Amino acid sequence: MRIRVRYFARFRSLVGTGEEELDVPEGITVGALLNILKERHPELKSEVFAQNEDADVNVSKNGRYVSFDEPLSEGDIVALFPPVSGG
Amino acid sequence: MRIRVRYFARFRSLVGTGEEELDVPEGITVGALLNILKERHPELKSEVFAQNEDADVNVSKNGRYVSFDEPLSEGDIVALFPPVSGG
Amino acid sequence: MKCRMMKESFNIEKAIRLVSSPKTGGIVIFLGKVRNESHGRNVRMLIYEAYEEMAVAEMERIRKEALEKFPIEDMVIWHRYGELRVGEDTILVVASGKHRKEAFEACKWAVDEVKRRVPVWKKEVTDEGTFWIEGERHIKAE
Amino acid sequence: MKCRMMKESFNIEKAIRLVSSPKTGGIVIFLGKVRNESHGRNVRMLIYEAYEEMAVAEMERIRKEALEKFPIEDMVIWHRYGELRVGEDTILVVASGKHRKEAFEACKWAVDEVKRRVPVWKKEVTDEGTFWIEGERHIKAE
Repeated sequence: MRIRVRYFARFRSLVGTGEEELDVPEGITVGALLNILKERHPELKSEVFAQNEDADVNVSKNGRYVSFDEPLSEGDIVALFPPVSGG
Repeated sequence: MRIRVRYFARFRSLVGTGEEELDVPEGITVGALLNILKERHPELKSEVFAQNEDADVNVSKNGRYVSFDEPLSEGDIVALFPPVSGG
Repeated sequence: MKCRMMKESFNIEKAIRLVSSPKTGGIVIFLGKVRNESHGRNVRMLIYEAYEEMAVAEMERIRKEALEKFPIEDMVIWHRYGELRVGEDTILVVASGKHRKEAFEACKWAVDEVKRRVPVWKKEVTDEGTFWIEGERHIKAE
Repeated sequence: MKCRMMKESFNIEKAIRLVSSPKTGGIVIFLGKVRNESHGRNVRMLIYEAYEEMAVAEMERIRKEALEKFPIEDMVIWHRYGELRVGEDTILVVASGKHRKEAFEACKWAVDEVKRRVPVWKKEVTDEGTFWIEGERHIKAE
């Protein structure tokens, strides 16, 4: 199935693009997608992709925060971004 | 000595004036002045003139809150008013 | 003028400029308004009476105390008096700081102090008559 | 529009009108500004990047949660993005209530939530170079 991945802020600079389309296995989870993305973009390897206080990645699916075990479907938009700093 | 007494809000309505001048004994305290004012204006008698939570009088001298044992001097302006309700 | 009693409505942008500097990171504002209900009564209008000279002096003391008590940058305290209709502004307290925490605390503290100390009295004109408000008490006015 | 990402500066009077009703007794406003100093560095400018669609959706969720969590009347959350100079406004949160207590609490809570959840990132352009701000971390940008 085909999904879209978006990168923001420093991740966009690291990866060198703000958006890409990817073919991924049916029903893949966010966590599995992150592993694929680390292989595809070695510059992401040093980033701590975890779900705890030390994590420096946030993931959203279709504009909502999701956990790493969230399954994906055809056409989903997944965004990867660092801890936020608005305000 | 001569002092000025000012009344505000409901006390002004009770007494019927916003201001009066009075001759009082040299060095009189605020507390003693209040007794004089209660004699002079019987309509003030039912007001609780005390320095506690139940009090319904505030007293200022020359624009600052003072306690009942504050001594007065020639030309002082004493104001009597109910608990405030600004904001 | 950072502490004022006034009849005219507030210019909030101006109050913000009065407390802003290049060091300012956060500004907290409290704006009071006349609301249409008080203790179950339908309010038509408020009439604020003030001991004006003392009110301004007391607001200046509150401002000075706030600047000593909290690590804020500056503060404005304005209060209106006279006849104010439902929806009109009554009080404005603006606190600026490098960070938001102290600005929130100082603003809240100053509003409480104004309500406790500044010699201003509210008369509520309601459908059931006119009442003097004295602290927590409501007393029917003639 | 009660939740917005915008380039232009805030019209605070308009934001106040958006949350005001005849029931409103108190309005608490937080206004963030670009300040000239950050962690000892002299700041020249901030560049805010946003995931705009999600940012607006997240602000709408925060507003909805605030209206459920606190007995307030209404709330506005606006955030700017793009290049902002020292002294310019960055964020505006306005909470209206019958009483001030809940308006203070809701405003403070919403500002904290925006800073924690809304996908907006700050790049600080300082005398010592440009830094991405990620939560508490500062990372030198190329």
